[in-house]
Amino acid sequence: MEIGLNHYLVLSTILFAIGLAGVIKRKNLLLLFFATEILLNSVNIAFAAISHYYGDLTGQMFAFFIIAIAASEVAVGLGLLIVWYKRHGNIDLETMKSMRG
Amino acid sequence: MLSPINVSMESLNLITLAPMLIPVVGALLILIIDIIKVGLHKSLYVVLSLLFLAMDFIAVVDSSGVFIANGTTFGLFDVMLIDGLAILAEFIIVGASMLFIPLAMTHKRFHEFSYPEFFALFLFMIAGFQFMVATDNLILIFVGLETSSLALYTLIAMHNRDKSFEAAVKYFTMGALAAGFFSFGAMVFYMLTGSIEINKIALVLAANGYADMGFVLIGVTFFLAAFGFKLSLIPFHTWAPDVYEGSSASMAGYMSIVPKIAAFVVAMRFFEFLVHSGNAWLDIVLYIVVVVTMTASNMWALVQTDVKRMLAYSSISHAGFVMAAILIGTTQANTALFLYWILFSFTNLGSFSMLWMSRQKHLPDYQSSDHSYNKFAGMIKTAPIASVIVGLFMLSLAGLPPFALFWGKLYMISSAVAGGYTVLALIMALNSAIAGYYYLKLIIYMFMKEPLQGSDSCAYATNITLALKTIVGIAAIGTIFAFVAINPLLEFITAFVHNSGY
Amino acid sequence: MLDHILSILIFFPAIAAVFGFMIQKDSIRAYGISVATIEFGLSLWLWFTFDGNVSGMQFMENLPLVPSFGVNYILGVDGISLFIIVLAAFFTMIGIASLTETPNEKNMIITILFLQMTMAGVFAALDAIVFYVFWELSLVPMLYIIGAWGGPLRIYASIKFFLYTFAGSLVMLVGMLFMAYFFYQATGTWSFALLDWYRLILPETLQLWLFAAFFIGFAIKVPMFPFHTWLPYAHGQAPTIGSVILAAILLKMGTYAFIRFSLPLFPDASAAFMVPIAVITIIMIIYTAMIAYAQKDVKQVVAYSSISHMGVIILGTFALNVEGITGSIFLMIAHGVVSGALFLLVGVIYDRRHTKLMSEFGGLAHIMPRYATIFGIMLMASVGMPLTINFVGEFLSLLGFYQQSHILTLLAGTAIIVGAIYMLSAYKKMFFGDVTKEENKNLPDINKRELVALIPLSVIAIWLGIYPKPILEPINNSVEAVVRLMHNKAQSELAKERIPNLVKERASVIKKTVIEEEVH
Amino acid sequence: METLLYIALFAPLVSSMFSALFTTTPKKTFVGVIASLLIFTSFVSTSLLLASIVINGNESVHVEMMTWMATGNLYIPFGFIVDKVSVTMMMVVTLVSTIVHIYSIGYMDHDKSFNRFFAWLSAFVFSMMVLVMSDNYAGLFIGWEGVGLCSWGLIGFWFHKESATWAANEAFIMNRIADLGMLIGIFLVYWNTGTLQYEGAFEVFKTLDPATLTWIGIFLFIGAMGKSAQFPLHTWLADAMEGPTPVSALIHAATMVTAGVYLVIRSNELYSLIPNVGLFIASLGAFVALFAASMALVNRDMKRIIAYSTLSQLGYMFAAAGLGAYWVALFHLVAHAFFKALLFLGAGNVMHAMHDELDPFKMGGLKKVMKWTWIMMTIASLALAGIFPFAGFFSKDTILEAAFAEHHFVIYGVLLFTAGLTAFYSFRLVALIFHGEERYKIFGISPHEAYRFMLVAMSPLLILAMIAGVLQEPFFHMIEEILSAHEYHIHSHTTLWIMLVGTQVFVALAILYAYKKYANAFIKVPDGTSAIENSFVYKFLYNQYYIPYFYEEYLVKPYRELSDIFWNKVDMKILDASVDGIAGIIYGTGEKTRAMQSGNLSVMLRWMVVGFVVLLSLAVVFGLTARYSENITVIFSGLGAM
Repeated sequence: MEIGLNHYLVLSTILFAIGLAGVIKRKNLLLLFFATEILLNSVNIAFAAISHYYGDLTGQMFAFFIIAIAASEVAVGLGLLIVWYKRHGNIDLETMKSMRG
Repeated sequence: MLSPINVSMESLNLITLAPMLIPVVGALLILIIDIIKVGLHKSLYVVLSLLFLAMDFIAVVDSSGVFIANGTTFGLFDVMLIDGLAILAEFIIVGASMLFIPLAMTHKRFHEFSYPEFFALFLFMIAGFQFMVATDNLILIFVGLETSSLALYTLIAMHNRDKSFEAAVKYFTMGALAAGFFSFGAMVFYMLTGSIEINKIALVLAANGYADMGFVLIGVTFFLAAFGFKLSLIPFHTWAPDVYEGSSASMAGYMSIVPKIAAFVVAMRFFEFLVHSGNAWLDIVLYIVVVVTMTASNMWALVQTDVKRMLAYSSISHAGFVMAAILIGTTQANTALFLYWILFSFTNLGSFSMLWMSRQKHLPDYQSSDHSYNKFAGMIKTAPIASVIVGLFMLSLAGLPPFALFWGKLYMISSAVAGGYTVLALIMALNSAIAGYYYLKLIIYMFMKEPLQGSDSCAYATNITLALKTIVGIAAIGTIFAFVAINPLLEFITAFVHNSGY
Repeated sequence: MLDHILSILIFFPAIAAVFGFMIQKDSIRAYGISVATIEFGLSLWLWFTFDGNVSGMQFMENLPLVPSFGVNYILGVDGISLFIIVLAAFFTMIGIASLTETPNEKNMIITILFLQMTMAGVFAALDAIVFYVFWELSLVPMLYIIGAWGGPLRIYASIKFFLYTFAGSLVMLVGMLFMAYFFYQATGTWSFALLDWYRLILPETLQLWLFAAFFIGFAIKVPMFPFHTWLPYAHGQAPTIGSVILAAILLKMGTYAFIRFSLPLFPDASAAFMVPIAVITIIMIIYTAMIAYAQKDVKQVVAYSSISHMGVIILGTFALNVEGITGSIFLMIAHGVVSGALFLLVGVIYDRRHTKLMSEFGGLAHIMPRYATIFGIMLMASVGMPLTINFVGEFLSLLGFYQQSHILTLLAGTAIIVGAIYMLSAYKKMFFGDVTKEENKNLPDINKRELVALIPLSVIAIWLGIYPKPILEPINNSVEAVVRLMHNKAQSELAKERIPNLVKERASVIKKTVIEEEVH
Repeated sequence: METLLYIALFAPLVSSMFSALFTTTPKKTFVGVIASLLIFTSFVSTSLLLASIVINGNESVHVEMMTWMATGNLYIPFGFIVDKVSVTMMMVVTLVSTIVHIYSIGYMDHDKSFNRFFAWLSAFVFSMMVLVMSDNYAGLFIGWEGVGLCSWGLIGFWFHKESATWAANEAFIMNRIADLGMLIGIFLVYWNTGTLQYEGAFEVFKTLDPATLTWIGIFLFIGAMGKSAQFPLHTWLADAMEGPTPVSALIHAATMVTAGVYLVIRSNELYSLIPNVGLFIASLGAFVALFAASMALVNRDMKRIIAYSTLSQLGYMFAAAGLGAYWVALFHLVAHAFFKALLFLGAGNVMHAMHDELDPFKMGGLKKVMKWTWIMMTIASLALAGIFPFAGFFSKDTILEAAFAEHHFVIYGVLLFTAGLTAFYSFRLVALIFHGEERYKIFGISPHEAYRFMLVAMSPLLILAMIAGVLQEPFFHMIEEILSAHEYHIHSHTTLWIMLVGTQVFVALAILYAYKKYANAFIKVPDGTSAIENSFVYKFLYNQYYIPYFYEEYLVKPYRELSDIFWNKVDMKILDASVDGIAGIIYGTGEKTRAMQSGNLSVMLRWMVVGFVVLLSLAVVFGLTARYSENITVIFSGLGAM
């Protein structure tokens, strides 16, 4: 079976959906970050594939930028997570409810 | 064998990059100073930031000269872009930042300002916003967006309270999701057109007559979700009230203005050609989103007990109101957007600054939150001038003439009328009436209730310094005498917007 | 100076109010009185230099404000607005002069001075946006007056007052923007100038819609049935001075705007809506008069009576002929004087007894004969006794409308009956009978400070009833111009039939600008 | 001449204002004296005017003082005209007022509001003069409302009495109802003739179509009905007797109530064009004459009896005016003013003597202590009854003749019968008051005669009541030119004599019967037990045909209840509640939906995803629709839907 662009795109979409599901379901902050990483990386797959399909480097460039941004995001995110953990002793989303209404 | 790349400096057109480079340099400088000598007073960094922002502002003025002379200009491998929208947005961004940064000079000591990183991050954030607005390239937009957002998350967290961390985490998580949406949307359009430059996307799509409408709409949906988050459109707004509440009042005021104008400009660039493509779906969806955002957030603002949270919802409502300009899509509407936002910056920064002034370190017993309505009860008795000024900002926010925001509303509704959106115009008008209630509520607390026991005039002025007074004064004067500035502003903005082809 | 007298009239009190902040608390009253007196003097000067034989605008000022959007600071007065401006200045003066001891007197006086600015502004503005600015701005001082010095329900009342009128006027604003847009379509330039708009002839369907938009704003302000429910609260809770100015001047903004905007801009729509509006006014007249009769609180009686009288004013306006419109303008002034005086009178007794319930009084004529006399004069003026100021207005309004419809006028004419019923029964409850309450036995009669306000009002009420000519003549001239304009603009058969053609063609021929039915 | 006119007109105003200065001070006799003098001045000027008019023949004095209202085509001046009609009325007004003023100095002697009384009374005279002298309908309306106002002030003069203030308000409001008719009449006149001046309007009336004229006539007459207390607006007049007696004499007998008659006479050029309306007026007049007389038969309130008799006589006047006999009506008006004022003032004396007792059954035998009053009231009653040679004979008989001559025999019959009733109740009253046992002694009252000067003041009226008949001929000659009058001659002298004598005999019999029944010694104060008091007719008449009851139950009460419903139910519960409801809905929606902002990050993320998914599915649906739109169109058209 030939693996074409569509397969990559479907894979990407499925990964994105998984990421979304993770974002909805996860109550653990760390796992939530994983889910967002999946989201971003699913896009990377598609970009790489499309870039190859068009024979154009722009897509791959975009993918690199996404990777870089994802990395810095994780840095900031983990920083926040650590502070939160220090203060509250957990990283459960259910504890973040001091503001509402 | 790769051929050597020859790039002439002229074609790079570095002036397009200058406004972004200045704050970056400033940020680096601050970091270096901190490395060399720690523990310097915050006033140094405030002034330094101000200085770089002023230089930035001059650079923007300079590029506006370029724009006036040459029209829309590209630079740096056609990645950077100088057009009217970019310049106007940069004016707002830099101007509002200049009004914001002196708010750090509070009387009481706050945690975040003792870190020079705060100021460095702040300048990086501004650079990020400027990248966002001054480019056509989705990559650069994405980079600018993330640079600024990540900096912003950190700035919020630096307020160093439980609530600020919570706010930062919430903002960050949702921001990450939105980033996902953005990148996926960009991917869809890249797939459809093979390009990541908005004007080229538009060209390609127009050339094939929007053949794959379904896919275009899917891409639009992703972008809408991403911008919806940034612009706090319902139902992507949920972060806004909590983040506003969690961050300091001054930062909340800043957030209600600068990130949004950047997002508006991107949204304008992106949606404008789609709106004009005669696509009913986008019209309907935007219509619904605009109306729901305006109305629902007004309703939520009605029931708030904390002024800052009320202002958060009101900012959402204003964003919805302004989003209507993108729906209408005429030159007048786009002009109205900038006009509105400039006037809104003055008023909203002013009102948040007033809250900032009254921020206490510790809450007294009778007060449930930092800026609960109760706190302001009977303020006219103890602090007449301050209460008159707050009242002024509230009236302006409510759209009462002749204060600043009235003119924005006037022009915006007029553009709806002229664009044929009669019902929308009525909804916009009536929403102002609903909004009147919660702004009025604060006025009523201040002017018509008796003061609560134990409160004195100090409660409203704990943070007061000359710098803060100046900022509030500027905002107040801008609010009252806006009518003098409307005409030049209008002519200036119209020219810029019109010449950029929007 | 005469070239800018209107601006001076508008901004003098505002500037004085700003300076007022610097004045020591105990001296503010004298300051307020002197400022208001100067203001009133200025308004009198305006009146005396006003040429009553000219029908058009006088003392015009034109200053570009937002020229690219057609917003200009245009002022001017004609016979229609002149007297209301004078009246506003007058009421500000006597309002401050007769102000009783209030907490925060300084804030009160400064607020009233700001209010005076907005009142002068509304009636002098000839640009829709400038008009709107003052129109909305007038809400703020009033809000403060009701909310800060009012009765127990003051906050509810003030919010209701503000939001209700605010909501209505926003609809009106949309109407104005449409009007400006149509003007833009027709001529290619934006303009909010009223005199420009007068030249615009709109297709009838558009007129109907725009008329409706303006109507909502005006009707709430007037207030017309069924939008009137804010008024009893506002009056019931407001302090005396607030009620006085609200009834005397602020309500007139709505009726004035009908004549300034609705009639000349939309003659066809005015003619088409004449009958429905007349029906509303008849409901207003009878229904609110009956409610007034049922009241237990004397201030509410006067408040509802205001609505009832407003019905007659609107009816006169929609007579669409010179007699009716002149009458309605005159009645605006008359009602201003009379209802203002009545509210002052209610304030007099409220100050003494801190209640407004009529059941608490009774037999006051024994104890306070002077008070009873002045109240009686104003009562008779209110029920439209000939040779009092109200009669002239009511007579002309009804007379004017009679040309349009016999039956409706007959029904509206019941105003003179139902008005007598509630007023006399209220008077009877308060002043007649024996003194039953111990507290009432030693009430002091009306004092000098109160007389300062009441005597001039009584004199005016009778003087203008006997000799209305100095006011009626300038009004008449300006109204003739309006009617002529309306007739010239009218397109539909109905409008041509209902708006009389004045034979005396004096005004310059109006440049007609017709725009197409299809707008978009 | 003009000066005289102004003096006649404004002397009462000056008097009123002068007295008004002293309203809050204690009683000052000089106020009454000066007021009386000023009114007398007015009387003298009027007399001079009359003299000059009579001497100069046709001349009338017409002045235009100043503009009142002028707008559009409307022009209303303060214009005054003294012609033969108005000068007659002016004479009556000023003469009776002078007498009443002087009389009141004595009558109100002990009242602490003495000064206020004169202020009101003189104001009334002024209003009445305006009404009479005005040369246009608007001016007439000024006076019309002015007298209403003064009537209000004077009926409610003793405002501590609930009944007095109630009666005052009733009178005012009832008159207002009629005034609305009048106002509409005025509007009709204006829009049809373009002017409100009598002269101009009358000119145009001739060219108008009868339907319009009929409407004008009807509406103006409605005004007249209120002021002259014609059925069904009559109830206020009897209640108006709550006022001081001089007021009743002046306002509610001699002058104000005749304003309606005056209006019809003044507008004779209108009414002569519309005989149908005239006939209606005459019929109503005849009906009211009988109707009021019947109520007077059984009433037990001295003043009310006289009030009903006034009402009845007004009916006569309207009957005459309606039949076109304007001069007869006017003459009866004049004569009636004299004897009725006399009667009232006499009653005032009795009241004073009896300490405000009004029930004649509680009096009796007063002629011994009040000889002069007795004589005056007897003569006034004779005049009222129409006994030769007193004033009433000439005026009332002429009305009967007119009715007969015009072949309106039903009206004639009714009026004739009423004449008998009139005689009966008048002398029932006289008999009960002045003859028979001295029943008042049971109540421990010691009556006394009135002040001498009061009696002297009344004497001109006495004389006029006796001799006014002599004036009939000169009056006729004076008035005939202006009122297009013609004498009513019954063609056959026999018929005439039979009528005259028959009427006299009929009336005389009625008087005798009254004396026989009520002047005897067996009259007791009725206690509600006698058979006649329990008869239906008696109760029916005594309760004024239950009309006041009907008004109270079916008009006043429903009005009050409806007002309450409008306020509490409609205004508060519906209108206001719906406004608050809208606000409440908006607020409530906010309150309910704020749960969306739960503060839980997971939920917030879900909201974002949900929003995104909804948008996405919409996009997909739309995209598919767009792609397959052609197919869909085909399918729909197949279904016949598009």
